[in-house]
Amino acid sequence: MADATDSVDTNWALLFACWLLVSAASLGSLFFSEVMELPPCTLCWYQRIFMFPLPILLAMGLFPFDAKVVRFALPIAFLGWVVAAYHLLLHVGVIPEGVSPCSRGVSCKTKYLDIFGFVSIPLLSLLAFSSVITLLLILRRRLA
Amino acid sequence: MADATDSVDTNWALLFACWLLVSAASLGSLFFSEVMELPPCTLCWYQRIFMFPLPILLAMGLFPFDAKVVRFALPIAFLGWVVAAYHLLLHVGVIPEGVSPCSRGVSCKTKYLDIFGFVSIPLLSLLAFSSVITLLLILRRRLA
Amino acid sequence: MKKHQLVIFGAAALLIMFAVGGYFYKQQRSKKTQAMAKQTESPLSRAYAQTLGPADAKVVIVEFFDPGCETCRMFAAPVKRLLDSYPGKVRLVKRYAPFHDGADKVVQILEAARLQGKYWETLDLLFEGQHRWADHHSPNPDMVWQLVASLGLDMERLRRDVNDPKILAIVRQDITDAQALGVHKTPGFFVNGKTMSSFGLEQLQALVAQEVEAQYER
Amino acid sequence: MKKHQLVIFGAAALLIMFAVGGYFYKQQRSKKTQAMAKQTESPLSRAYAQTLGPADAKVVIVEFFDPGCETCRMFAAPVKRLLDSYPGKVRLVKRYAPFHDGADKVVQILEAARLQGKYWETLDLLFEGQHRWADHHSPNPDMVWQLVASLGLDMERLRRDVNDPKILAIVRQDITDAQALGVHKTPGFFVNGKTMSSFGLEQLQALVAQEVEAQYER
Repeated sequence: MADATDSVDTNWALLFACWLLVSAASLGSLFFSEVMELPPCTLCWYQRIFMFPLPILLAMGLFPFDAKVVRFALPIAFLGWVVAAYHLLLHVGVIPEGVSPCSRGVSCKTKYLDIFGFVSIPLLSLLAFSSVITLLLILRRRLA
Repeated sequence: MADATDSVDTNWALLFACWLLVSAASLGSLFFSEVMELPPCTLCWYQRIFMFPLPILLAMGLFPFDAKVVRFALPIAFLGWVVAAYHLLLHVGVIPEGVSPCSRGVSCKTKYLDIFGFVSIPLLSLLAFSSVITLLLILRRRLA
Repeated sequence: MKKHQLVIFGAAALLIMFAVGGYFYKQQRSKKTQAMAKQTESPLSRAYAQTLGPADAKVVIVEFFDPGCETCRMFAAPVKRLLDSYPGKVRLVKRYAPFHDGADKVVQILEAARLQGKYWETLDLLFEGQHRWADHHSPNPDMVWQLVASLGLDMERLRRDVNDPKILAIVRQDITDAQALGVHKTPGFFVNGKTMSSFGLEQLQALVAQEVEAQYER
Repeated sequence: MKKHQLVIFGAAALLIMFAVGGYFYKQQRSKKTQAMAKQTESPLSRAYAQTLGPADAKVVIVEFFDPGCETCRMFAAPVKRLLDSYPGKVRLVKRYAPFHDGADKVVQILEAARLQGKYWETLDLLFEGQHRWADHHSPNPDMVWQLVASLGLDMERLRRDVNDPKILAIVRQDITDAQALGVHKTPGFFVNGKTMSSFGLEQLQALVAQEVEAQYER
């Protein structure tokens, strides 16, 4: 190709993979709430807070390719990972139930999805955040 | 000051003002939900999705100062503005009620706050998003 | 492949997966409810429910509604007109999904009024005065009592009947059925067990027209 | 001033404003509830409520609870022990905030059992079997009937009493009062109208100890 800036190199491909991942995770979350009509609990919303801005952020870093986006996206993804990990621990019962009062609305312990007996929504969320953080860290090391 | 990178110039001050604004808006939102215990409606959550990541994002742009952050923050703030504007129109009744089905949980038309008869939560949100967009646009022009 | 093509292709692939997944999910759910609509007793068909229109109509609209829901109020008149436009062919079944706080008590009053043969008058009145008793902040079933007093009902009997175990059982069964059918919003419509692709009066009219054609004109 | 000092100062200022604002807001609310606690009839004090402990106790714990709430179950025994540790000085008032779906029906059963003098036995049993009837997905009041059958209650009378207008009025009033008092989570405690700074058993114990000291030892 004559135009070097429009040909795909490995770094761009990594960031693109990252973008695909967070876009898929965001759409998956919307699928649960809008198509399957499962009401999101408060912890789900906090995970959405740290997931939904990522497709926009990473898209901005793809055109033109800008390595700076990794630095801006990492802390957001990391906070999402923390919330997802907490949610999963609460879900499987590692964090003892009942330390917090019961409130109206959707309980964060409600198990909506259950594939093969262990795949739950918080687990999917934690996997998504872990993957995006891994990809971003690989990218950061390559660019350093 | 001997260390030039640690002295405050106008651009940095503008970005800092921006950061203060989004941090105050985020804490204000948390005050409504955690201290006053007003349950957030779905549209409130979507506004939080586009507000809560901004303090983190802008803080990353303050140390070291990085003009790139403006480009990354603007689309997120803009989407938040759109949601806030929609919420306000719904709230004051410009968008006719009843076009959407009633659902369980908090109605987005519920008026919790009412200062001087017109200051509502969606209005505060729209003001916050408008101000941050204005500041970011000023900063972008100065840096162009 | 160029960068922007890759991104457009990726976004399109994700959106198509979302749409196709959603289509199949709703398709699957619709199959279940269509099967239910053919049974005489199922979450979708309960013998106890109030109906409007001839029993032999081949098109049955099941409506899950909440007397405190504004959108339900707005759908009441157009749905009745819809029945009139296909005389003898469409039947309406009223079911309850009282999601608003206190709405279940209002449903009990409505069912008690039904025992005195004033279901539709009471429902019309409830919708008419909805803005007064069904404020989202503080639903007020007591105000409903003042409202229905004007209907010429035997109020003493009404007050006794609202807590009739049969009426409580109806409300409980309807709520359970709504949950089983995935009705999370009101009004929730099923036309011969089929649901609308998206929510709206026009979509409902189109679905009814389609079902009338399928049942009567082929 | 250097950049990082400015940011630290800004963050600190915002957080202090948040904390001070929160403090004054809660302070304001606490003043209102403390005034209510001194009245004989207010959202905080209702003559109809079930109590435990002597009527002349100067420290009154008002607990808003939901029989379907796990945390309420976990607080039941420790709160009773708390009463025992200050004999004659503390009284417990049980109020309802049935936020879980179907929990209001369970409250009605509990109040009906109270008419037969078996309030505490029924409550203990309800908490014991909570995991069976109060699943978040599908709360099952019918299973509660099977559960309470073992208590030796007059079941026929119980079935009649659950729909007693007086019981319905109690449940309605408690829900209204909980809303007025800003109880959005259960259990919600007020000790002589004062609330805990943060939620927890230790905080409750500390608050009770403080009130006992204030009322009896000065």
